[in-house]
Amino acid sequence: MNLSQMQALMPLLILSLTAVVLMIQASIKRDQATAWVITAIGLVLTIWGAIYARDFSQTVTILLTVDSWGLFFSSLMALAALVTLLLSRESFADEGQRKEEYYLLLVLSLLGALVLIQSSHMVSLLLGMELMGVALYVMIAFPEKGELPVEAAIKYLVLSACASVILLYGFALLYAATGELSYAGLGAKAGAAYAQNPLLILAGTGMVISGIGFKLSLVPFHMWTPDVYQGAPTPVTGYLATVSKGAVFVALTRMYLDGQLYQYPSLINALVVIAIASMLIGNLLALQQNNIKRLLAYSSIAHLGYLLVVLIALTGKGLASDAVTYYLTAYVLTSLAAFAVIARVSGEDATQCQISAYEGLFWRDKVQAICLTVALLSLAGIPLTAGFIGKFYVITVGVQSSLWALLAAVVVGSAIAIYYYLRIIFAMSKVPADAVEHQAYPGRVLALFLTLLVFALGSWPEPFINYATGL
Amino acid sequence: MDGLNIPLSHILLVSSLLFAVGMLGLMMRRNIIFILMSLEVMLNSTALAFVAAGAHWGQPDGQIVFMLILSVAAAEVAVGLGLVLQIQRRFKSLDMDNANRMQG
Amino acid sequence: MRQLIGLIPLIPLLSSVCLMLLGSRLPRLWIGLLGVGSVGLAALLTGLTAVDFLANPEPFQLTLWVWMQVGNFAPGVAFYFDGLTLVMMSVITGVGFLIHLFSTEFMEEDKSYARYFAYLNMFVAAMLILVMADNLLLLYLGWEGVGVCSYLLVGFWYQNSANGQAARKAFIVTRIGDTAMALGLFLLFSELGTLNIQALGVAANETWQVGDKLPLIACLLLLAGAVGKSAQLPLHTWLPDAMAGPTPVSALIHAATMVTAGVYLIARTHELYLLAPIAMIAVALVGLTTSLMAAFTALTQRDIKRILAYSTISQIGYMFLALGVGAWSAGVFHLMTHAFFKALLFLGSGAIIHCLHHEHDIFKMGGLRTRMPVTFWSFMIGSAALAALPMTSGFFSKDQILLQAYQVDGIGPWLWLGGLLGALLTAIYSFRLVFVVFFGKANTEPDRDTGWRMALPLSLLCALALFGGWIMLPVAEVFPVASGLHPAHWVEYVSIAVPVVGVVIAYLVFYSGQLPVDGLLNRPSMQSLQRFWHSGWGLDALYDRLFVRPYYALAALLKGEPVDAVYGLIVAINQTLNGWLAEGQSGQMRRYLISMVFGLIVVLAILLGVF
Amino acid sequence: MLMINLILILLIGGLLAMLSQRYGSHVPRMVALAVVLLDLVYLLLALSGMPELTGLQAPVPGDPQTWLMHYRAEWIPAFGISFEFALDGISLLMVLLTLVLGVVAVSSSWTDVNIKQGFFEANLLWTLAGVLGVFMALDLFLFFLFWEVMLIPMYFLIAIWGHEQRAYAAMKFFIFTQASGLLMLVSVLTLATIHQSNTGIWSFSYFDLLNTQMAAQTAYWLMLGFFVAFVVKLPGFPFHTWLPDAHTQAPTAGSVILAGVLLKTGAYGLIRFAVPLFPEASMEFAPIALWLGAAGVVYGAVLAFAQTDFKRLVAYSSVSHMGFVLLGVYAWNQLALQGAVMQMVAHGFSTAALFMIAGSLQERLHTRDMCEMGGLWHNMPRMGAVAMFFIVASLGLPGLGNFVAEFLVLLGLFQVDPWLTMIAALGLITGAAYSLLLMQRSFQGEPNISRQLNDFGTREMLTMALMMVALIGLGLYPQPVLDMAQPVLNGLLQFSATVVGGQL
Repeated sequence: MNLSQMQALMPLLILSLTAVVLMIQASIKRDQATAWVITAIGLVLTIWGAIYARDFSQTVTILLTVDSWGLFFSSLMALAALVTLLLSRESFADEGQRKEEYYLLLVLSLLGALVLIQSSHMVSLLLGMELMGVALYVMIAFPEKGELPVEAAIKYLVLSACASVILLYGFALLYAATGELSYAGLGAKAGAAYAQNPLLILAGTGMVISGIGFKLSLVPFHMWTPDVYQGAPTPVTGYLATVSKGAVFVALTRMYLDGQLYQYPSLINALVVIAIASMLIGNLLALQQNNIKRLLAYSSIAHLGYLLVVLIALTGKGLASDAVTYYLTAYVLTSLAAFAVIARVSGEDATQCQISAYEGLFWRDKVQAICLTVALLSLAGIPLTAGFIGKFYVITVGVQSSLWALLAAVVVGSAIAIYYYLRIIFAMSKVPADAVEHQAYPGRVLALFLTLLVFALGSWPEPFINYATGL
Repeated sequence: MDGLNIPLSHILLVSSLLFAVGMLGLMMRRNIIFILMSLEVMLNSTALAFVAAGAHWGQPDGQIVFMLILSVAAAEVAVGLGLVLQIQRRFKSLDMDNANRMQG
Repeated sequence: MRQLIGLIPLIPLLSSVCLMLLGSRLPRLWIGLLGVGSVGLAALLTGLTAVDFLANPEPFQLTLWVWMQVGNFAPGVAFYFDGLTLVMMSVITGVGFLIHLFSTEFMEEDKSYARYFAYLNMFVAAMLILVMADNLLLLYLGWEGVGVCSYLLVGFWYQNSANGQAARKAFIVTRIGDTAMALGLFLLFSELGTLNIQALGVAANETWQVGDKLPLIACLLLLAGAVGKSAQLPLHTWLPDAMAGPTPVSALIHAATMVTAGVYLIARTHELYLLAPIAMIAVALVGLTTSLMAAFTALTQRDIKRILAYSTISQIGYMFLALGVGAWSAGVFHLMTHAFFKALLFLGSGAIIHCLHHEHDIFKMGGLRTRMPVTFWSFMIGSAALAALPMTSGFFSKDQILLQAYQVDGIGPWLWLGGLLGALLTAIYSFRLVFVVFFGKANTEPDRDTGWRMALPLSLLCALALFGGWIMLPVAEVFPVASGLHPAHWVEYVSIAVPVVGVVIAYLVFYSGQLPVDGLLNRPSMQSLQRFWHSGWGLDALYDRLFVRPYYALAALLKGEPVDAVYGLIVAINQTLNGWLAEGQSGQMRRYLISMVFGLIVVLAILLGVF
Repeated sequence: MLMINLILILLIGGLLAMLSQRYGSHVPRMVALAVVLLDLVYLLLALSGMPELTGLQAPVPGDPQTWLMHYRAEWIPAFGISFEFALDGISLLMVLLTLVLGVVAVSSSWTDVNIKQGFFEANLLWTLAGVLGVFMALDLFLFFLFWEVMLIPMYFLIAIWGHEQRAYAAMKFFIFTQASGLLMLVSVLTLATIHQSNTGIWSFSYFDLLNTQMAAQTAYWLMLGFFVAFVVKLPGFPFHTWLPDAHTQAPTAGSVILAGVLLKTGAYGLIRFAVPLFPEASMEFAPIALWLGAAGVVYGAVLAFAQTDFKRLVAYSSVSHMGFVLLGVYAWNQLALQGAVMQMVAHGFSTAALFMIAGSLQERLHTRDMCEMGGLWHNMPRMGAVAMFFIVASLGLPGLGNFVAEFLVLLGLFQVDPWLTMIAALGLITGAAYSLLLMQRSFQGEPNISRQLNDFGTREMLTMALMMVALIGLGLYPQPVLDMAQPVLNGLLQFSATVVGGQL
């Protein structure tokens, strides 16, 4: 383990350090304000670290590959965590003073996510996923009163544990078949192993896909999503939607490429089925949903479906991998923007999550309303927003590898999706009968900042596209 | 120890049976405690598979993963039991079928 | 001088626009002056042009501008002037002027005096354009223009929605014909590559042989247009209802000018018809049947204006007959004379209605001879001309038609016989009118006799109706000359005698009552026959069943927008699916687990190639 | 640059209008009016500066240099996407129409907007901006962008200031156009991808994508993608059902823009993209399209006849009229195409005016139900006369614009398919039926004397006069319009002829 490797691992080290500092601080004097500041600094440093480490891209041991692609996502996830942190500050204002643990958990779960992003080995994947997950369970259950958080947490715990086990068993089978645990080795040996004993390989990959499918909440492993989204405190929901899913998808992409999973047509078929099901069922589920958090949960199912289209077309560097980068980024930023507004408008009050609570928002708080509108339009894939360029990528990739069935699903799904996104926008634009009292929500700056990112990414994508291709 | 060299397939069979048992338990039991136990069973089935595979290839990796699994299981259960207390406090029962406040 | 003919339609148009824009602000006198003066001026110019033209009868053409040019389709806003045009123009402006003058008194009390004259002037302008157009597209403009004006004037008293109904009926029924005519235009252009009437004649003769199919189709389509405008079978049903308009309007539009546009059209395009003998026969037959049908109907009507309306239809039938047998000039001649005496009759009836506070039923009148002498005499003369009593204007024109019809080889005599029957009926119903209205005992008191603004036009028209027959039409070189030889003398005598007989019958039946027909008429069979005639041979009811009601039914059927139902279905499907899926989200963890396991099994199944 | 300025002026103007709200609720409309007029004047000045405007030379579809104006700036080089705007006769016509009707729209909503005036005018201007973009963008990506984006302000116009069922109507409008737009997006991207695989370079430029080589089958499907998107917007049978609801529920200005301008984007798209990009496929498809057009003409007329809601009737009349455009485009010969272009302009004016009348009626009577009207001529003679004018215009009275359009279309269609022409000609009769019914039900009949209604004022009369003059001009001397479109259409005809070797 030489110095340059240490430098390569900079973000991870910084995060771990932050965690340690937090613990020490807590043991010295419990004060959530300080803890908050420490976490904030830690996250900012992590972003810096991610940029810093780019010059030292390399594989660190067999477990981790540090490359600019992963580092980009590391910084993105750190950014997401930072947003979560900012949102959390107000969110639990009424939660008494015992919040340091929350920040600690946030840091730890981000650490897990970063490991996951850079993992090149089943073990690191497992560690990252579990670290991220276990911390997340607690974050979900963190609010002290109300039944929903705990219910959400326990459901998430049991189900995701089950998913992890399935994943693990898949690994076990692959290991049994090839004797390799690293993606690369797997990819190298799988071919031969497949030749002599396809059963193990296929069953293994199948279980791996199912396990990961759960984390990505793809149909039919999606059913936990709405409940957890709804039960979890809104900032955590945002975190779950962005960091956890994003990191897992990055990991999946790595595995898919390095493990050369694209060479099994039957696997592709399975993915196609899952993708189509996710796009259609996800959108259909959201159609008449009145709880905005559940609605976004369902829409996230559909969006992961769109992403899967790109994954299916993926066979190495090229347009498809750019598509993954772009779509994921766009999706993360858009979701963050949306949740930034929802966290303010709905807070932790379950009743405020109903769409009806958003009626007339335009006239109550223009900024928040416009931010949410842009976010929703971006999710719907309307031009000038990041979401549109994302859709542009998806369709182009689909066309290039002529995945017509999937494209049909994309079109149908998006058509359905327009309806429920518009329902929210319409509610916001409703003019209330009585005179509107202005009711400014905090945190406009944050929402505005994210919205601007979404808008910029959609209306001037050239720089980012070049950057993404450079990764 | 050439007396007993059980072919990998047999062990995988056993482990998969264990896995199935755990999964059935997961689907059938309503009490959260038993659900967590079923999870343990499944985890162990995977552990067994890893160990066997490691032995098959004569690598240490299998056992290492086994230990990792143990720790993961510990973590999961620790959090799980913590939540069980909360559930008991807030739902006044451990029957997971009652925990369906969120629907639709 | 000749460049000035552009002004002739322009003047009424301008005054009409003026009246529309600031009519409400002008005093009545000014409105009257503007309305009448503009037409008068137009008439004056026409007169001057006529003098100039008759001096050296040389047809000429005046292009104002190219209307639209797309490829070789370049109809101009251009006028063509020849004898036929001259005749039509003089009728329109001359009779039109008199009727305008008449109107100033007739419409005195009406609130929307200005609107009335605006419409009327616009009509004159449109009609002039119709007859002056040198290409069929511009003609079509005038054609539709007069249609709209007629719509506006029939529905002039819009407060009573019955009038609105009548107006719409008038427009839509004629629109059917117009559409056919438009198709004819398409055909002509795509076959001959021009719509200029003169050029069409030439091109048609070059490209087509007599008896070809295309000219036949084209002529039939044009005929459909003419039939619509001129209220011939089967599209005549609008005209009787159109009597809802003010009476001078009926006189001008629905007797003297617009309804004869069809005749003008066929006469104008006679070169095409000469190439399609079958079309000619069709024209003749349409004309004859219409004239008989209308004559029978006129016999049984009680409403003075409806009687005149049906008689108009019947007289135009005569003109069609004339055209059909190739008696072009005779047809146009009858057009002119008919314009004189029918305008006279309508104005007369207008005077009666005006003075009898809007009484229409002839059996509620009677004995007006002494009280309204001017009207009486004008009616006398008018009816005489209508019945074609010798030496009246109507006599000359109708006589020519009958004689030439007789000469058509083959069906000629039969046409002649039909014409005679028509003439007989005409005489009967026209004098029935006279006797019932002006003789016998008075039923209602007129509050006054006509003022000079009514009397003057009446008397002038009387003169024309009497002596109009002596006018020589300058249409010699427009039409091919009809065969000069004369049929046997007895034919002439019969044609002269028949109307007289008719008048005698009318006298016996409706005046002296020496010929008791009541017994005959009261037979149930005759009753129903009368009812049948009275209803205009039941055609209105028939069309109502065949077209109007089905159309309403169709509209009612489609109102629910069946197409939208499809999209509604899609929405419904989505919603039900959503419902089912939402059911699945029961919040029970075990279900979620089951779906996971199910998914796992499916994935494995696919991977292991089970399906 | 000019073209971008045109759009920017409107965008910025919209912002100003929104901000100007705070200076009083009557300020925004003045700002809006000023902005649109400024745009119009700016364009006219710029044009007067161009000597070669007259005749507009002969723009070759494939060669931007021959066009009146052409502007191109890199936007997303990675995909060969650029800000490419170009102007030829037809686009210029449409742009002028848009701006003129923009003025009309602002004027038509002068008094009847009573909430959020600022935001209202802003949306109005932004819609106009989007439409201008659609008419001038020649980069397919950019075109699609404007195509989608212009819907959002329109959506707000309907959703916020609409009538009873605005939610339903706005949603329907948006989903129809978006869903069809997705199909077009797929087609555009597929086309670009094919071009990329043929030539190795990414480009979305119209001029590059013209005569892209591809399999006939593929071309057919792509053409369908475009066709559906455009026909939904046109709207053509059987994709028209969003229109009656949208028109009926939209505020007056919304209806004016929607009917006057937005529908034309569909027609424009057909002429500019659907046919030239896929000539063979279009030729193969033409018969079906023609039948759809004829069906639209008749169906729209019959349904218009069935309505009792003033605006709904006019809406269906639009369906009928735009059917003629579809016929004109797919008859694809000079006469018919000229007719189609003519119809786009004439229908813009006549229908806009009718919607404005409907709006003022609703403002005064608070109903659109014609059963509650009748005899309004007595109360409002001026409005009655104006209504009469536009009704006879819309039933195609010779001497007014719509007649020239419909006559040319049918004349051109007759060369292609006489029998279909007969069916379409039924539209003339049925058209008369519903138009006169409209007049009868609303303005004629037993007047309600007790009603106290104020007649059209100077502002309304001026606006109406503007459109009347326009229609009369188009009807009696359509040559300027025809001349503007002529070279473009010739170019297109030659182009398609060279590709498919003959008539469509």
